[in-house]
Amino acid sequence: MTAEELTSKIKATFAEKVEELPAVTGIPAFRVKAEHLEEICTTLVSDPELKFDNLSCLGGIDYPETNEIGVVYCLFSFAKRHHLNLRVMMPRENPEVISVSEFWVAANWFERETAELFGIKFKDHPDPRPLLLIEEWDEGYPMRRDWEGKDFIRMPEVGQEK
Amino acid sequence: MRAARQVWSGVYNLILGLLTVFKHLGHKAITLQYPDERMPMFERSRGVVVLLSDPETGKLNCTACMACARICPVYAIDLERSEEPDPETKKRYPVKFEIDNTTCAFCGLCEEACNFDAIKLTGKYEFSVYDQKTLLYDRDFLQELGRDVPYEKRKKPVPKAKAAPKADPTSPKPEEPGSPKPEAKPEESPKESPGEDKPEA
Amino acid sequence: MVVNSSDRVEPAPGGRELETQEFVVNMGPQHPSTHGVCRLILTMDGEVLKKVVPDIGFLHRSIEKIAENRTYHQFMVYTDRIDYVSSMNANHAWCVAVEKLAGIEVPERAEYLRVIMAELNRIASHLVFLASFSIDLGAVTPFLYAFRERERIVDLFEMTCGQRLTYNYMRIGGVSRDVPKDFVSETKKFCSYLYPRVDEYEAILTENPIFLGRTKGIGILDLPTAINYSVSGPPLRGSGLKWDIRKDEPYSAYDVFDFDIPTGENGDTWDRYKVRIEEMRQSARIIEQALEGLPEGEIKAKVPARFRPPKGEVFARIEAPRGEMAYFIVSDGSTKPYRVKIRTASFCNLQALPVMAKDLKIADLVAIFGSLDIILPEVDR
Amino acid sequence: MFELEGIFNAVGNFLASFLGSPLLQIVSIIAVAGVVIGFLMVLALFLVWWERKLSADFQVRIGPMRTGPHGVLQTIADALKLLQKEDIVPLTADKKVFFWAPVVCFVTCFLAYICIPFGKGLIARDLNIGILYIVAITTFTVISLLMAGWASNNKYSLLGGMRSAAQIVSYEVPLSLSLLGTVMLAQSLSMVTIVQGQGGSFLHWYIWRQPLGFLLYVTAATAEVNRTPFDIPEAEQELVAGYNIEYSGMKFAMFFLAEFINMFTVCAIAATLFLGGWNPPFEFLSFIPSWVWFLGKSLFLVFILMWFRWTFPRLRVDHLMAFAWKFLLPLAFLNIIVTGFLIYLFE
Repeated sequence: MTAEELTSKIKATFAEKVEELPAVTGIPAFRVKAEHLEEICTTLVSDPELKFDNLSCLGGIDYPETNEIGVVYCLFSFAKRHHLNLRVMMPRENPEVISVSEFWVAANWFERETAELFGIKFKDHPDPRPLLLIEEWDEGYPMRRDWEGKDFIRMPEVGQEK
Repeated sequence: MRAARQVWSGVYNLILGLLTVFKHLGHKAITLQYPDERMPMFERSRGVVVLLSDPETGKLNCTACMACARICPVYAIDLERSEEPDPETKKRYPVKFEIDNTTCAFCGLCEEACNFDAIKLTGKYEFSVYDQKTLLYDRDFLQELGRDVPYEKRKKPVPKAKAAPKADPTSPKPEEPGSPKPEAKPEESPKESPGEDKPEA
Repeated sequence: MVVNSSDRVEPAPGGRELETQEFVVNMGPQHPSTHGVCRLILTMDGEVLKKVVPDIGFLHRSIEKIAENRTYHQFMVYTDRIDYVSSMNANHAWCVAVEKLAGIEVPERAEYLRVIMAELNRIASHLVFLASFSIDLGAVTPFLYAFRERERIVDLFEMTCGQRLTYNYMRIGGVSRDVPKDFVSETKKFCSYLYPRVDEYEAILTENPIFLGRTKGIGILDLPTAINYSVSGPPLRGSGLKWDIRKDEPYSAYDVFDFDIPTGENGDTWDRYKVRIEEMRQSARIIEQALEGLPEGEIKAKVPARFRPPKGEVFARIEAPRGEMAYFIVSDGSTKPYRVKIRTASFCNLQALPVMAKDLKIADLVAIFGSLDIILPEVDR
Repeated sequence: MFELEGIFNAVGNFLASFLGSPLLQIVSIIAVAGVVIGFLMVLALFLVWWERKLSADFQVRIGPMRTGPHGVLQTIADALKLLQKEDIVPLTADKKVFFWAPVVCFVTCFLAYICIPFGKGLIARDLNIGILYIVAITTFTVISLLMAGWASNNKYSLLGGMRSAAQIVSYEVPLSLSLLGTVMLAQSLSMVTIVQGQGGSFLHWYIWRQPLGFLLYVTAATAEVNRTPFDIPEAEQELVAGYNIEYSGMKFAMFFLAEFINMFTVCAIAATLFLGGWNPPFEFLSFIPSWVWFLGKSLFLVFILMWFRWTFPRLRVDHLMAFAWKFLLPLAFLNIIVTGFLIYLFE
């Protein structure tokens, strides 16, 4: 399916549950509310025309200015050869979203990584342990934009943008 | 019958493997006896960073334009420029030029950013020391290292093709309110440096 | 000849069954066959694995955080360190992503040079795989042979860009330097030298009955599972999917070259090995074609040193030797990326290890782990 | 001229001239033991060096070069280094067993040499049950490996010890059976008689009448001494170092040297039983001393084992057992039956 077809198909299927974003270099992008995610993912996986069988990438993104934190899902379909970019935006205090690892097992580690680096809670995650950081890590969520750690030094700006 | 063929194929392939390995007996070794023999380094090899100096005057080519310090991804270059230009060469020079080899990634970006043939990555790779502090190379040491390093002086056509994208690193300088002087430098650089080099060559 | 691990000797009538106990073995972080610092927590019943839990993060350097703190040019140096066995491909992925974001046209010669370098690096990476895989299975000699050939590739790289491991060769908009004079002839020589060498490895390993016993039917990963686990690269092709981003979503100059995508049938360890061996030959074919058609011209588009891509987002992926390598970049219009998410193949491939290794022997685990060709810095980033 | 038998006889006669008979017995036993052990130690050091050099050559490397010409003194340097190392005993180890395991391993590997004929008359004791004795005594190694694996209190070494026990016990059976064919031909268990039975040209060697037996023996023997492709007890990539993972210093060196001596033992037995022992291949070559022939043949077999090691991948543990019980054992029985039938037919 081409990007335009996919965009209209998604809009038709989910109506006001999705909000179209500017395309990510050709890939249709949509913004989804956290509470609709499970329903949308179910349709994305099972719909014979969409058939998103592969989670290519999952990552967090943080916007302290607008007090938003989000999860970006890069989906791909081997069956139909099309891409889709979904994102869920939440307030930065206690962000919580459903785990998609029941749809794509690959999400398991991606979500564990995002959970510990961004502080996003993934509900019903099958294995909610920290993945990359040490077990006794208690210095906050390092990938948030405003994070300050005791060993973290912002690199000096040598002669740049003074 | 199938079992027999399987056994035969197994035996055949075992022997094939043995013979393949056996063929290598007596071949010349590909390894070297390191401290006694050394691999010749390629001209472009990126090892220790050195500062190049003018073979004629013996002065550093560096004008402390900060291009290298700015591009360095690991901020290994600590650079301070002189207040006054050198009376002989009429150029600014670095008062302090330190490269921290413990963080240097030998990426070669500084060499590419430089418009004055001042900094170069050489093929030297043996600089292990017992004390980490001695890996902080200061200006004089870097100059000493670069004394015998041959380098091709930038000729006129080269800056056009190659330095064209590189002319940009210096162009943002006008934006810098802190250092108004370098404004003139980017203009001088492609012209001046070959001009200086010609008499020497 | 295969003894089923589930075969149990029934106790004699009236006798009682011997009690056995499961025990936990820590394989790693320092272990000869974990290829870096990875810890596998194995629950074993004798020699049989009951549960495998990979524990990663020992090499976590937070490269994504570093990326937010570096300019687009500077981060090129860090991409080398994500996957140090195939730095050229990591460089390439970053270039492709940033160029897509900023809409930079890359000169044709640069694209060809990138393809040549990426494919040479793919061969080098697969040679490292072959070396470590054979040593995992106990055959030590192919290790040295593979590294002998890799040495020649690395020499070609050093000749061109000056480094042997972290090349930092590509630049946004092109490549850093043109190739030296004798690069083309040397590379051609290398390609014709490579084919018989690959045959040599195959003579030692491919049909060797011991090797077959260790790899055939071991660690089967069926296609639906592979896709669901986001497994990519040779493991995915080994499971039978004819999928290669170079062919299916061509980037750089890959659409002009003619090459085959090798696939496996069963998705076992042997198939993954065979796919990589075949890919080496195909890569050599691509290099030969690229050298033949190498156009003259510029090697770098004009990209300012204070490069500011437009505000926006990009998701770009390439086929690295280990599989799909993708960058998701969010740009806020400044010289530094706002957010970089690096999707690496090893991260997803390693996740599938427990499925493949279940109820097999500890020796099989080593073979499967080797056949996934994990690079730990790429997993932890 | 270079036959050592005369020298030893002369020394014996010289000692006999001033020692009483019982004293002579003791002194000669000690002397013989000293000579054999000394020879074996030098041989083991040589074999370690040779293996390193040979593997380097197979792998287009150089190998040790620094200590002595072409690194010949490398193993001695290594042994000295190991001697100086701290002897580490794990805290939770079974200390006594941990200590005795390498000793048992080291001692048993020498015992087989009591009845291996190094040359004409060069044999410590020509036992009339020679082969039976050797087969029995070499199995002792498994006890030491099991001891080492158990006493270290390490999961990897326990797995290694268990593996080696299973492996050696399994391979002992086809190994012994493959020797039986030769014994049937020679009608004797005595090593000397077997060698004498192969006198004359090389056509009289038992390998021509026992080709299958020879192949079976070499295969089983490779497994018996834990060498690749059968080195699963110490499989580095799986068990790190197997049973000897916790050993360091001289204890490790004892395991290490014992391994090489064991390798020479099985090769010496194969040379004696199948390749005519000390007999030259042609009559006219008999001016070359018999021990040279014996050593040459044994070292040739050692070379083959090393060649195996640097070519083949490692078997998996269950394949290994299946190979012994389902493949080697039936073939060994077949060999015995065919041999017996042919002997009955021709004699």
